[in-house]
Amino acid sequence: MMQISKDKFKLVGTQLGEAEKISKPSLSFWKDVFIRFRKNKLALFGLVLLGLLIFMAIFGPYMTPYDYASNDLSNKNQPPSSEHWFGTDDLGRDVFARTWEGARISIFIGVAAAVIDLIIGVLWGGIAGYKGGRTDEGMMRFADILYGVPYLLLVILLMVVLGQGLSTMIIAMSITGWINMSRIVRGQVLSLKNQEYVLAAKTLGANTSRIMGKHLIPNSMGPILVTMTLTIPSAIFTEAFLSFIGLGLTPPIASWGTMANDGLPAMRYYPWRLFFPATFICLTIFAFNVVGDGLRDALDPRMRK
Amino acid sequence: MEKLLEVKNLEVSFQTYGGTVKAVRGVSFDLHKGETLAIVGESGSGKSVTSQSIMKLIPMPPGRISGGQILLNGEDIVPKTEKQMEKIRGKEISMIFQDPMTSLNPTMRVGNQIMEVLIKHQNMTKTDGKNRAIELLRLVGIPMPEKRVNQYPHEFSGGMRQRAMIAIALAANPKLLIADEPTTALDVTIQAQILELMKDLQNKMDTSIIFITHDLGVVANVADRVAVMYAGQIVEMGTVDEIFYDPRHPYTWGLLASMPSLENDDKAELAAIPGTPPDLTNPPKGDAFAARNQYALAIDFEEEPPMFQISETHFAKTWLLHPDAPQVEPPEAVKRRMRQLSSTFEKPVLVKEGK
Amino acid sequence: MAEKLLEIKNLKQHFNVGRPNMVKAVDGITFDIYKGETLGLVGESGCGKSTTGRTIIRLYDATDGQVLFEGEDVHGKKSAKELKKFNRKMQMIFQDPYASLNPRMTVADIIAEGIDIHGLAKSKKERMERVYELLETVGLNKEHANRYPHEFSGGQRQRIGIARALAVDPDFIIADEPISALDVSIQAQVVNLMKKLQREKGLTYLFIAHDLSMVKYISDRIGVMYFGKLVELAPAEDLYKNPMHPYTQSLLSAIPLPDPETERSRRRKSYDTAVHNYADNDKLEMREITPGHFVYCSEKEYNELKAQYAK
Amino acid sequence: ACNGGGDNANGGEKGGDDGGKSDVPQELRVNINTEPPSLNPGLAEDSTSGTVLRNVLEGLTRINQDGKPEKAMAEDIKVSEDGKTYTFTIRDAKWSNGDPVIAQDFEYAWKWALDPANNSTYAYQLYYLEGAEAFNTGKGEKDAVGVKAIDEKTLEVKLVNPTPYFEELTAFYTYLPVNSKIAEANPDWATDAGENFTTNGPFHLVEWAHSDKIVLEKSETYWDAETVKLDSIEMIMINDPNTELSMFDNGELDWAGAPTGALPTDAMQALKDEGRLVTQPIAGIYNYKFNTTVEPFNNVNIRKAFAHALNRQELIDNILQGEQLPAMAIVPPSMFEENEKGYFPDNDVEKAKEYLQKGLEELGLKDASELPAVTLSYNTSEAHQKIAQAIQDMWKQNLGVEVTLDNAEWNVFLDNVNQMDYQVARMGWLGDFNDAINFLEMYRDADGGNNNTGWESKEFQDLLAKSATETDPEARQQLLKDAEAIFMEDMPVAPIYFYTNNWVQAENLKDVAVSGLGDVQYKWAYFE
Amino acid sequence: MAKYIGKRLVYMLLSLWMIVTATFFFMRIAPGNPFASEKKLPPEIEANLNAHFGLDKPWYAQYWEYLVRIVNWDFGPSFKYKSQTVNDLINEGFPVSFLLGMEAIFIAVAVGVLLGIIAALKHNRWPDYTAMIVAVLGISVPSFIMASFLQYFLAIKMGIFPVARWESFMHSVLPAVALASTPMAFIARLTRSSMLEVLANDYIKTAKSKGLSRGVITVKHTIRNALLPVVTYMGPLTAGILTGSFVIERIFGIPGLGAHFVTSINNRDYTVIMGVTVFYSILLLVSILLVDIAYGIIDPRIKLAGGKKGE
Ligand SMILES: Nc1ncnc2c1ncn2[C@@H]1O[C@H](COP(=O)(O)OP(=O)(O)OP(=O)(O)O)[C@@H](O)[C@H]1O
Ligand SMILES: Nc1ncnc2c1ncn2[C@@H]1O[C@H](COP(=O)(O)OP(=O)(O)OP(=O)(O)O)[C@@H](O)[C@H]1O
Ligand SMILES: [Mg+2]
Ligand SMILES: [Mg+2]
Repeated sequence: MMQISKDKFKLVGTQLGEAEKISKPSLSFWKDVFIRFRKNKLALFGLVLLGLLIFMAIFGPYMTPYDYASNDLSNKNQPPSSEHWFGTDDLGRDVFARTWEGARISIFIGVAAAVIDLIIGVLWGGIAGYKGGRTDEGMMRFADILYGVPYLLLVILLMVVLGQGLSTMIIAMSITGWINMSRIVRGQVLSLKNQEYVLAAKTLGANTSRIMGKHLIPNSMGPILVTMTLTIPSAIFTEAFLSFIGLGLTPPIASWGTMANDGLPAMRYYPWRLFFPATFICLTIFAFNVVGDGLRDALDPRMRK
Repeated sequence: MEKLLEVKNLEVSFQTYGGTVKAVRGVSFDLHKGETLAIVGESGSGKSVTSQSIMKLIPMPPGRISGGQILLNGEDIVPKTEKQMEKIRGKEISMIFQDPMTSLNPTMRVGNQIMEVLIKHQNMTKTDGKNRAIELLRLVGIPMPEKRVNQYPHEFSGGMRQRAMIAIALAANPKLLIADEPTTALDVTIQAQILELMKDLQNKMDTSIIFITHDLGVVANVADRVAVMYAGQIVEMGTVDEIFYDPRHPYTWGLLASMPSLENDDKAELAAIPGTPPDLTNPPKGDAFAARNQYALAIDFEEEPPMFQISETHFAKTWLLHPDAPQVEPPEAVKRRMRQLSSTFEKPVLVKEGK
Repeated sequence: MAEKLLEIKNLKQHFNVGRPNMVKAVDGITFDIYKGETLGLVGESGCGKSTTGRTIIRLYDATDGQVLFEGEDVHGKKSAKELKKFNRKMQMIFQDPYASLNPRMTVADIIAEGIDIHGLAKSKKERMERVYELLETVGLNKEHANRYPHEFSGGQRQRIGIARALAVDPDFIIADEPISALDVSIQAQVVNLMKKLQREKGLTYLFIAHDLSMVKYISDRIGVMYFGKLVELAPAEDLYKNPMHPYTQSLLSAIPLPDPETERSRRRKSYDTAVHNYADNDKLEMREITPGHFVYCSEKEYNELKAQYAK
Repeated sequence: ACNGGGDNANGGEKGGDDGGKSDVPQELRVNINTEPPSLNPGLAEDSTSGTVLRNVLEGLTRINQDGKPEKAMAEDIKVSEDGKTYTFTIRDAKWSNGDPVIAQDFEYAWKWALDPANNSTYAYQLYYLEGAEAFNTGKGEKDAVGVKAIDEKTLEVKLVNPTPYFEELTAFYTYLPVNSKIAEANPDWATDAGENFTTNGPFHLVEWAHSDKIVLEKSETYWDAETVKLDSIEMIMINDPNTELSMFDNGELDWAGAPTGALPTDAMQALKDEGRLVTQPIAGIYNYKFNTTVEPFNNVNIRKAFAHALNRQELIDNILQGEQLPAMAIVPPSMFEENEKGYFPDNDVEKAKEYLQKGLEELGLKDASELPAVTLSYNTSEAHQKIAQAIQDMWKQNLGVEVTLDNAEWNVFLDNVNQMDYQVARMGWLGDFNDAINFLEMYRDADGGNNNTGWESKEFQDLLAKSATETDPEARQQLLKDAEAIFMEDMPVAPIYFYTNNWVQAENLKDVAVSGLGDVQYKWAYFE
Repeated sequence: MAKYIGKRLVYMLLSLWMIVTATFFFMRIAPGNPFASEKKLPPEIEANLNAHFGLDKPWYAQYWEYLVRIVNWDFGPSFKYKSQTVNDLINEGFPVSFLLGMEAIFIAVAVGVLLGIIAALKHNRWPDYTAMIVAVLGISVPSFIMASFLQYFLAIKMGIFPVARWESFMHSVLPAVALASTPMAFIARLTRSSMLEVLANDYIKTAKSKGLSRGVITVKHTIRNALLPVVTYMGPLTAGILTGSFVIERIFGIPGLGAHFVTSINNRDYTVIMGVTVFYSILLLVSILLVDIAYGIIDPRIKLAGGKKGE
């Protein structure tokens, strides 16, 4: 048996300071989110990618002497070269300049539509789910009805009333876009509203808006974020579709969607006209998706181990 | 008595974002045929991980059995593959989980969930399986089993669900039944019924049981022997009488003292164990319990205590049993229940060096 | 006896009224709670204990009956202001320490929620001071304020829940199984804390649980519920020594004790409603058998019990 | 017919390459783009329906391979002195069910189309007949309409004015006959293929799968069946130019592009380089109308400046790529040969600037930047959009005028144009028959249905009125030319280009006749 | 159950009526009319036409007429396609769209669920990453690009499939795949996340403890429970896919119903707009109802009557 000095066997009792301590340092919320986010390599990559895309959307158009809207018919359909990095389109416009000009529109439309969907969808679904009963029934039936009315008709009316333009476009996008979000939020709220922490807030006298804002919505963040990242591509494509049938943006404004639409028939002859916008759409959506997933995890304090 | 199970120096860890959680840190015990071993200890002390390791049910990754052996009938199951384990699970060893609400598949009829085991391990046909399932439900005391086999779990009450779980666990006549807090979610009257039922079945089938709980009342009721766990280690082990009437480890004292007594009108403050259990990602140096231990010795903060043997069957892992340690008085509530047991050695014997 | 803080009169709470799956969760119960006492409420799972508690605090609108708090009807029509006042006086501690704290709020925000709602702090600083004070009261420290609930153990969480309830200085706290989800060594911590707070602040508790030994320890009087009905109500000691209703007897006989010898010899009594042999015209109600000891029974049973315990 | 935007064609299934000479399968597969809205000649109003009808029904005349009317159902045609009465003798011909083709079939068909109860939108094509307009607009009697079957073989037609192109008109689809016996018994005879759909043309209608395909087969009862070599024609409906060309390249179609379908513009260059592209001018014009009632286009010099500042050839070479003709006149060169050159030179920037200067002065403005905001409207189509973008750029470069584009959905666009709620708007016009009047008439009255410019000129009106009664073709031609000159002087419309048809066809496919109006006939077609 | 469905049917009729009403008025407010063309009609003819199609009547009369038509399931003649009634249009177009849609749904569900399962079972390993990259591609490549790519590479370059048209099974493969790609990606993501959730459930551990093999556990215990979110998503999707896609039909020259949704509006073909809207809405409402019923079948805890999850 190992020899141990006797004084080690002195009774010292509890050392509680130790016991109640939590070994991890305390961090501010956002710092903590950032640390968790950083651990997710894929999400980090997505963020960097998104940063690059946004950087290019802001500065890309200035990196080339060409203007996205000026025609140069004699130089139409040029393949990528040192002159025109991404080639030119059928009006001889520089695809590089147009791609980044288009990035502004597409990313803006995607994000704006997602944000509007978020606001309306969260409010609508949140209220429906929280109030329940007849209110819920009525609000959800309204969503069904909106789903049933021909979308194009709504858009045409909107264009007539508001005139063509970016803001009309975004409204057109959100007119039914929020429905999906509201369904998701409603489902979440239904399952959360009887949680004990919500009841606790109620017994403290919290009103509906407080319960929604502080308890229900923050805890539905995961599915909300995922839905939002899926809204972005659908907004980008809806813009392309509406432009295609003539309800979208007026040229020469470029967007990735319209560029891809224009480039599609040229796929066999001038593939770069499709390749660049399509690739950047994919990259952007990929980036939003992985960032969204990363954010969902990072925003959840429970993931902090 | 024949040894059915022998766990030697088991170590299990989990890889998490925050680092490696050493959930089980060198646990050894054995189990005889027909015997009930209760494992007690507070939340997070590694009871479930230990028991699930025996069936290799811990999720891998992130979990890993990083050391030790688990001998079932003398055969080590640690190196076995998933395929080989499928033959052992349900047939040799089966398990009842803590929460009857979530441990049954909500979208599958109860009968089918029982029949699965029969079809897999006893090669029964569907009709035979169903008849046997009805029989099993009757055996665990569910009224009108013919009707109940076709119902879904949500149509059962909590107690009935737990009985159904027991029926599943017993379906293949296992040699070892692991019950992981099978009554924690139930109220006392139903808990008592379930405990009686398990004892009954054990008598009939001579099964060995590992019973995990943190309710000492339940332990007193069911166990032959008791292992007390703290922070991934067994800190005291002995027969029920030894643990209840001659506990030696200060954590065991704490547990016993913190329970109010029904007989007693004493409204003095309960002897709570202060503080919270240690973080197993980096377990404290020395005795993991030291910080919360009102009997902590200086050495507890430096050296892990070795295991001392108090009788043939009684072991405790505390420096207080060291010959140099001061004599301490256990709390009042414990002192009251202490009695001299005949089997106790004259002096505790050191059996294993601390690390 | 002391003055009545709360009077519950023939309270009923039925769910899904008018549908085939109607549940009479609480079916006409009557009792009083006195200032400064702890009333324990026990009964098997699903017998309506939580529903009783929640209906008292107005989380549900009562189907029928009255709850009088300091003589005022809790369920009567109230202005937002009156409601707020009432919300401050009555608070609740929940069963599940994991589900009762919003995982996305810091401990400080959780505890300060009541302070924010009722505007009890004039400045940010005052608010935080109050939070620190509450943390100390429940045995936690300042450092914990900026952390998230998941970083705490069950016992600590339950203490946070208690701090949240205390933040608005209530007179009356409903504790719905505050210890059932905790393990034994932690249970004692919470119970000790609750007792301490009661001593210091003169709080009144309705303590709901299904574990009789802990309830007996903390309560002055105990009510036993069975299927939405209160079947027995008596001072804690008295109830334990002289359980009169057969269901209470069965409940007591089922509590496992940490003593192997008594366990080996214990006989469990089971309860079967058939033992009452009630006739159709029997009038069932709470009747006082010995002073302060009420049992839900028929006239005939009353006489029998009376005879038995009259000594 | 009108021309909205790009269209395209679809194809058949078999990828039949030609083997020997004589045993080449005579099965043609073409794309007709869309479902024909109606195969009742009285109701048809679009080129797709026209394409099918022309090949299954035969009128009094037929436009031959040289683009001239030749006698078809009519064996003989007599015109009265004053050019107002036509007497047609019907040849011995049979409907596909064996019924003889009789004069009454024509009388019935024309009166049916004119009957207001039948809501034919193309009935005005028959307004050349006496009493037709009155009957159609509910002001006259059916019996007063100037068409009459004297007997089974003789059809007498009375016209309002001497109409030199009337013979040609009788080949148009609104003038096609219907089997009066069948049609009287079954008002819905034309809604599906089947025994009710009797034909007197080179082909039968054997299958009509709506929105999918139409199958024609050679008619054995056709009077000139000997000439017809194709055994069958499969007309599929595919509305995507890329798919159409892909199917052609894959051997699933024998023809891709105009007039029944369309070619993707991006493929034009490649097709031209490969030498596969066939181009043929047609009587049609693409122009930009000015709203002469609003600033600044109420000023003729401004209008002229805008019209002169266009580089039409560049537009054609780079965007349209279909060898279209630059239009500096309003009547296609197929009618007025000298219009190949037009009234002014293309891309005359100097002149444009002069006009602009003059116009600005007249408006009291210092420079172009003071012009009211100019919006160029067009309806949704890739081609219109590209042209608009190019022209927007030209006006900016050449005149320094910033123009905004306004793209609207077809119905909204038409609504705006009809209500004169525009400044500059794209419009196309395709001739229905081979006569200059077709391109001038619509500008007669400011509030006339298809004018839309708000422009009106007394002189112009007089000249047109005179031409209507002029029986001498030469003199009439001159009157119309003078009218055009007046129109061009005021320039309420900036002409841009004259249409061409572009297509690719299977190498061994011969003698598909595409007329100067862009009408296609398969009567003479064959595979060699 | 029958009562529940009955109640839902009443709601459906109500919703349908509101859709019809909204569509009717929106349609009439929208500028343009069915007879608009570059060559303007003489006013008398236009008046004649309006009278013929009843467009000269006051709006309430027209509205009533539409309602009567819908009730009789006779949508009247198409304004543009004079040889067909709207019923013809639907009767001919729908079977094609339906077949194509079913094929697409089958592909989307089969491949999507499979990818999701593989990803979940191999969580955080390469099959997971691969499956999710495929899913993100599916989401980020719109169907019109997908369609053209498939057409170009598989039909023109490799000649495996025909370029276009609707004739045989081989003809349907490319459009079905193009149509399926986006929903497939959605379903894959949904399945993955719900699979992961289900796999973390206790009853999966129970199943394992029975000694069941991985395959059996996946098939019998996991998929069914993981499919609930997929089923929810299937509601609106089914209606959308079964009624065809404008873009896909155009590119592949398929005579389906989808084109009418766009062209009828461009043509202001009022009767067709009304017909397809009613048809689509019924499909939509029915599929939402079916989803709710399917929910109850997949998850026995969900009581249709209450629509509330058990426990
Ligand atoms: N999958 C896992 N990943 C990471 N850590 C785990 C995992 N499972 C268990 N642990 C950790 O292992 C330790 C022991 O857990 P275990 O579940 O065995 O405790 P227990 O004694 O059964 O507690 P309880 O009484 O609450 O059931 C805990 O600290 C726990 O956090
Ligand atoms: N919102 C509700 N809708 C319908 N039934 C309910 C609702 N809440 C509770 N119940 C039912 O009311 C009865 C009483 O429930 P309650 O939660 O009050 O029991 P309890 O005594 O607190 O049980 P436990 O000990 O399990 O907490 C139960 O049968 C329960 O299913
Ligand atoms: Mg456990
Ligand atoms: Mg409860």
